[in-house]
Amino acid sequence: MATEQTLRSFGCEQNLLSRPDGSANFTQGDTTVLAAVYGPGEVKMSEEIIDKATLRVIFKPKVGLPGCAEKFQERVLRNTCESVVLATLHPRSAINIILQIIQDSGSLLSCCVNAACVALMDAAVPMKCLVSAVTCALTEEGQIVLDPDSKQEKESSAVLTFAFDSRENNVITCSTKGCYTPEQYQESLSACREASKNISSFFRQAVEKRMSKELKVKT
Amino acid sequence: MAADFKTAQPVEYYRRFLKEDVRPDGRELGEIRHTTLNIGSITTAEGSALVKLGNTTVICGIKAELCNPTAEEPKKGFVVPNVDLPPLCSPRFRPGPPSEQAQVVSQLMADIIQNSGVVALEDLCIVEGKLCWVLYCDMLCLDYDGNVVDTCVISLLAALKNVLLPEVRVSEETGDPVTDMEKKLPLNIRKCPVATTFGVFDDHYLFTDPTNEEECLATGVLTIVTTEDNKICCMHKPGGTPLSESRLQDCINRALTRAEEVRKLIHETINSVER
Amino acid sequence: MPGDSRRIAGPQDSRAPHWFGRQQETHQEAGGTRQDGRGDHDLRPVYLHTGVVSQATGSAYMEMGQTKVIAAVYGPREISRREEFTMKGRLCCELKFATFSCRQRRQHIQDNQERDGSLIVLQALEPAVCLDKFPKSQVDVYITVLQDDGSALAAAITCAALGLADAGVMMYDVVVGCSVRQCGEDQWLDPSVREEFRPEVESAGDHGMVTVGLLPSLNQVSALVLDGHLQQQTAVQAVKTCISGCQGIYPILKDCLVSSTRRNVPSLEQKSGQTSTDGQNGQT
Amino acid sequence: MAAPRVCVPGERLVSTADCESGRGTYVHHGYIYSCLAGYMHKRNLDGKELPIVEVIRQKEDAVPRIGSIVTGKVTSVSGRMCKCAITCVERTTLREPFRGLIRKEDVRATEKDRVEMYKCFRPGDIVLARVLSLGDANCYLLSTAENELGVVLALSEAGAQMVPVSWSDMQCPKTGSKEFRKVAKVQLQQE
Amino acid sequence: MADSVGKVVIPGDVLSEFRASEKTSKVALGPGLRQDGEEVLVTKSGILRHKEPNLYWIDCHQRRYIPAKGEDVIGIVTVKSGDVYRVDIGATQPATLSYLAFEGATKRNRPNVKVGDLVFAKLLVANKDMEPELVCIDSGGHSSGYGVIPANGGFMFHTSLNLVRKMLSPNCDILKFLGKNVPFETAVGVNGRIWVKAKTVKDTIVVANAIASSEHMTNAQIRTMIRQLLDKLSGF
Amino acid sequence: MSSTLGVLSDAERLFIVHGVQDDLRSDGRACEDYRHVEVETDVVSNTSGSARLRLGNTDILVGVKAEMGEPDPGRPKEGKLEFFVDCSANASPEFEGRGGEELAIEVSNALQRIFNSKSTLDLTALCIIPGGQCWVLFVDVLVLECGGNLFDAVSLAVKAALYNTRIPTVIVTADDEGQQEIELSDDPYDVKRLDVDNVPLIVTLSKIGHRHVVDASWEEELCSLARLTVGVTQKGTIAGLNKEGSGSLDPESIYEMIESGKKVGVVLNSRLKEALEKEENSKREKVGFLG
Repeated sequence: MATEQTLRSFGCEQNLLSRPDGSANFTQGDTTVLAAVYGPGEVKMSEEIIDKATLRVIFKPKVGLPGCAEKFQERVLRNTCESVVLATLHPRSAINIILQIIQDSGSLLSCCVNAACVALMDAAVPMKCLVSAVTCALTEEGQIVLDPDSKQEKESSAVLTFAFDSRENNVITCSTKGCYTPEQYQESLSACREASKNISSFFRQAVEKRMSKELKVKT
Repeated sequence: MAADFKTAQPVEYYRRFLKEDVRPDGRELGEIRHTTLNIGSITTAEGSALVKLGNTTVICGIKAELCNPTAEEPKKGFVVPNVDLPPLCSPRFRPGPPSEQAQVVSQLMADIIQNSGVVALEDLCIVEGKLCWVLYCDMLCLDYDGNVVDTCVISLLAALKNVLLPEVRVSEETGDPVTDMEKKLPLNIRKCPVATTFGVFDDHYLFTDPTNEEECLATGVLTIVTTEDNKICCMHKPGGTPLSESRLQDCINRALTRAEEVRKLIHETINSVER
Repeated sequence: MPGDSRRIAGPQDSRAPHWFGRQQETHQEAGGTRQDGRGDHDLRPVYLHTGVVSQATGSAYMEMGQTKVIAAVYGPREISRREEFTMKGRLCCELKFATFSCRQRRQHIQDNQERDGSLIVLQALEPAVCLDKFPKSQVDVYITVLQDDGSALAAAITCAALGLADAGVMMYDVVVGCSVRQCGEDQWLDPSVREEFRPEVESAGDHGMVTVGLLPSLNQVSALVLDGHLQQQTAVQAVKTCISGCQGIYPILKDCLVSSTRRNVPSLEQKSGQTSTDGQNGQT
Repeated sequence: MAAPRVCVPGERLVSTADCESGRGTYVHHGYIYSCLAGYMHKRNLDGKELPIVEVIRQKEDAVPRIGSIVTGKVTSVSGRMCKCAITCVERTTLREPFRGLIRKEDVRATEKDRVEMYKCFRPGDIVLARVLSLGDANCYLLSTAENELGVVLALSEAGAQMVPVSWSDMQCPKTGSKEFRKVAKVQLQQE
Repeated sequence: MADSVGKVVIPGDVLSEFRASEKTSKVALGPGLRQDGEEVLVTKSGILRHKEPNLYWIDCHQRRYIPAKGEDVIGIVTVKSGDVYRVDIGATQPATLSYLAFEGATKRNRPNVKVGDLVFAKLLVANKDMEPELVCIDSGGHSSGYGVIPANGGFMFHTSLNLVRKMLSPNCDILKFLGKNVPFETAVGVNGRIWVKAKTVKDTIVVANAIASSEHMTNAQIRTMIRQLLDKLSGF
Repeated sequence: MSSTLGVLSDAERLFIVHGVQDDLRSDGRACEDYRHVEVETDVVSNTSGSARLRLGNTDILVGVKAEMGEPDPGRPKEGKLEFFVDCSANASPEFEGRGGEELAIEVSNALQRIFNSKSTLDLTALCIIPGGQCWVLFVDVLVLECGGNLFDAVSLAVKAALYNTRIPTVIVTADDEGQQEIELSDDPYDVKRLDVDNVPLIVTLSKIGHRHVVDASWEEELCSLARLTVGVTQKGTIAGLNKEGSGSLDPESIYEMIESGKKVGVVLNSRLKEALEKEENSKREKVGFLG
């Protein structure tokens, strides 16, 4: 089966907000998500966990009130972050991640994951490893389209999103729409995994860019 | 002081069992709790089903009402699934608006209905742009002992298969709908989605159909919904322990076999009711 | 449900099909035998079972004819609302009708009838519970009507009391509920939904519905509700009928409790070796 | 013995002339009634001429009472006190925890003013304690000022279960490093 | 490990073959590094740093202060409760500061500390399980510079955590050099808070700005920057 | 009613209980005596009907507003009654926050109960166009001060207000397309009144010791664990019963309570009627009765 092996051009900016402890702006094609991280900070009594930090994700859609669908996304994103953040290092504290959708033109979920990951790095929240996400769409002909835009998503028979850990490239998160065969699933999975490697290496470049000043200065 | 040990160190307690490849409730890792089904017990609902998966109990009642379709989709009716996790079913839920958990499961149900196409919304249309059915599918959890998702899906499917809608026609003179409560027609069920949920413990052990305790201790969960044509209509892994392709494939295969069993059970139960 | 972002929203408004039904719904008319062929003072078959909710401290399920009620009891647990220290425990009740429990679909949020019912059940149970046995903590009783085929309130009271007993909450007595529908001359015990008092379809003269909660062995009435208009004598008579109805249900409840106690047998030796620190005896 | 009698709440058991009211029963108009659904059980206490009648069942509502020994998990430690979640009362495991509180002065019997909380408890420790009083609206007051009371189970920084080496410190079997705790003297009947 | 010193590392990177010094075989891991079985795991993105004999840590742009035992911090007194003050030091929880943790303080004569005061204090207790505890005395019971910072004329400002670290590192001479030209007092809190007080308000501002802008400069650059500032100043 | 209202020393409690035992209450009344009641109607100008009632220290203000609305699909030929009860915090400190709300709910439920019947008030009279338009009576109850026996006082005030209520008559005309139009008559005196003869009053009987009292003061309410509210019409029919409080009652005493509830209720009804009519004829400010 043929695969469109190209991701849309993606980029990110770190530390563009002054109030949060960390922030990042991640773009994939026209899809843009602004992520801000606060914490580890003070936690509400009711949400306190005695042996680890409480992670919260607030998913702000571009328009409209958040409903069940948003809560659902928040849960997916929160668990995804929880599985890479070393929450036990900051017990009884709160780490809040706010994801503001600037523009949604396809592959939103993966863009959110990537934005959150960069923002967490920027806030220097301790992490086991990084997480990088890729979305792909299955066309009616069964062709795999990586990082689809909203048009391609609409025309497709199924849309699959995967998030991988940066160490063994195993599947941390998987969320799908539509129907597909197990074979198609595996093919999409390996296609996305390959693509995810580009993203993790991009993360490193992003940090190098951010650290460029220090790299020059040798105190 | 076994009880004490369990409360003091649940994880350690659990490990000791898994070392022997058995779970505290005596199940093997791949074993699914006994599933019982009771269809059509609520006569005030157009369709209903009560499902017990071990202790976990969910009752799904479907009320059908008449309404106008939307301008965007004049040919389509509505299916409105809502999962209720009341304080009755577990100490972890408090009175008040739906918990996050409830909202998430409700949304998952909505996705499964949409992705699987269990009911074609066009089938619910009576008069294009004028009149259509709305099916309120309320899944009420009566006992929350883990894996509420699988239980909800079964109850939903069984209840949908049980639905009988009164015949409706629109009278020429008034243009108002007229229902014949005596003549009842079944709903056309296009697909039979069945969910199977797996839990991961200690980033290593993989077990099916987690109980409440197991869900609390699990380092990750994975839900796979498949239809009778061996397609996947939902693969939901919200974070947790990273899994390799091979393990995922293993889960998919298990899900497919489990789904067959459940469809058989529903089929048999319905026949036994009719007889 | 409009304006509720925490649930999957449906269309703006929708009507139950029976509004457009050709044939009107039928009610039990005054005079004549009852639809299910019962005698005026007969109870419907009652089914009781305990321990139906594994997560709860205690629970019970009840069927009276087609009426189905489930109750779960939690606690004694910490008082949820911030309150001042009390040496007496608190009892909380919440009565809910499942959305599909009635002919007309019910809403998710608590309505007036449910609020009223919760209060009646609470006041029916309070006299029976030894509140002084669990200082500064509370016992929560959650009751859900799965199907209302009449006398749901009465069933709720009985079911809740059984749940409390199953939870091992100390009680002076159990509570049994029973209803009577007065319709003209006729007095129907344990009415079905078709026989129930509905103001919009009511006959002249005496009409109304009485629900009584009884502590059977202490012979005390802990709940008494009348909706409708009755002559004094009829009212008194109706209450008497309810009480006899309660007395009729009591043995069934008792058997259920005894057998359920036998089911989870405690080995007395191990138990009687139980610490004596909390061995203070309950004076009233 | 004969098959024990099963009774339900409100059931009249015996006259107060023949028995004394024990657990699970109450007295009303000269008779002893049952508060519980359970087994009626008479036992003679030495020094009492009348036998005590009790009603016993498996599921019983367990709430911390003054003097009872409770098991708790430390949730937070500050300079002045230590909060914990009570998980067991005597031997009955609670379905939901109650909040407990150990004040600095109730940690040990001697040298109360020299107590340093973080050298006695760490979050996550399992402690045995005695209920001093019902405390305030949201916390029970607990004490560990007895040899048998204090930390019974604790994990080291390395995450290994530590072994007590003295009344005041425990040792990590993994790293061999010692940590301070208010250690409870191990009781032998525990497994 | 040696080869990646001075280079950028990101969470998930695994470091091996340490160059532990001869004296001690054990390696000390600073912020951003965790021992994970045999190997060392990177948990924060930044530049790997090494200090003889055996200290490794990661330099990163962290804003949030994580308290560490023995560090000097500047805090703001927020509450008086019982026999302690609550002090905000920009960490997850407020720190406590006992009445008795001041020089010469006794149950009778309590130090004069008001809500809203700035205090320069040392962290006595700081670990993830406990609320941080401050003292304003050294081990000898003397206030060696610690205590309430007088409110008159001084100015406290926030900077990035690693600027503070840099200032405190022995081979950074911004304070020395500034001091030569503009006399001023200062208190540097590792929690990214710096307090300065010079003769005039103007001088104070100059000093503050000089420090704030010195983050990414070499000592040489700093010197020139300061000279320029002073020239401008004398120009008026 | 939530018995958290204030506290009572055991001495006081004992005194009151013993007093009731020998039919002598702390304010000199016998067990079935009512306190002095003052009623005044037409006290709020911009309402269709209103009444102010004082019973001992209990002070109630009720306003009735008639507005047009749609009938319930279930009862197309009837108008609607809506009750809103407000226990303002200045009526009693305990009403602050939830305490007030809960009590308010109890009161409005009690009102719902006694009005929840065709023969109470002829709601068909409120119908304008069957299934289309009808009058909706919004009954706002404001508890100004609570000195015990709230339910009775409220029911008295509500009945008085309904008696005082005047609804403008409407003419429904159908134009040629069969479209119905509603015209309000502009003559302020062209109004119709409600027939309140069958509107029941609530008589609350509080069990104290082994006896029961009517019209309990709040001190007495503190001494009673169980109360029975009895709805009684002019003719003496029992229109609604409800046991309240955390106590229980033995059947015999219930029968007695219903008995005496009826006795008192009938008298109360007729006295109220007299008073209202008297007030209407002679525009005297206040009319005391049962005093």
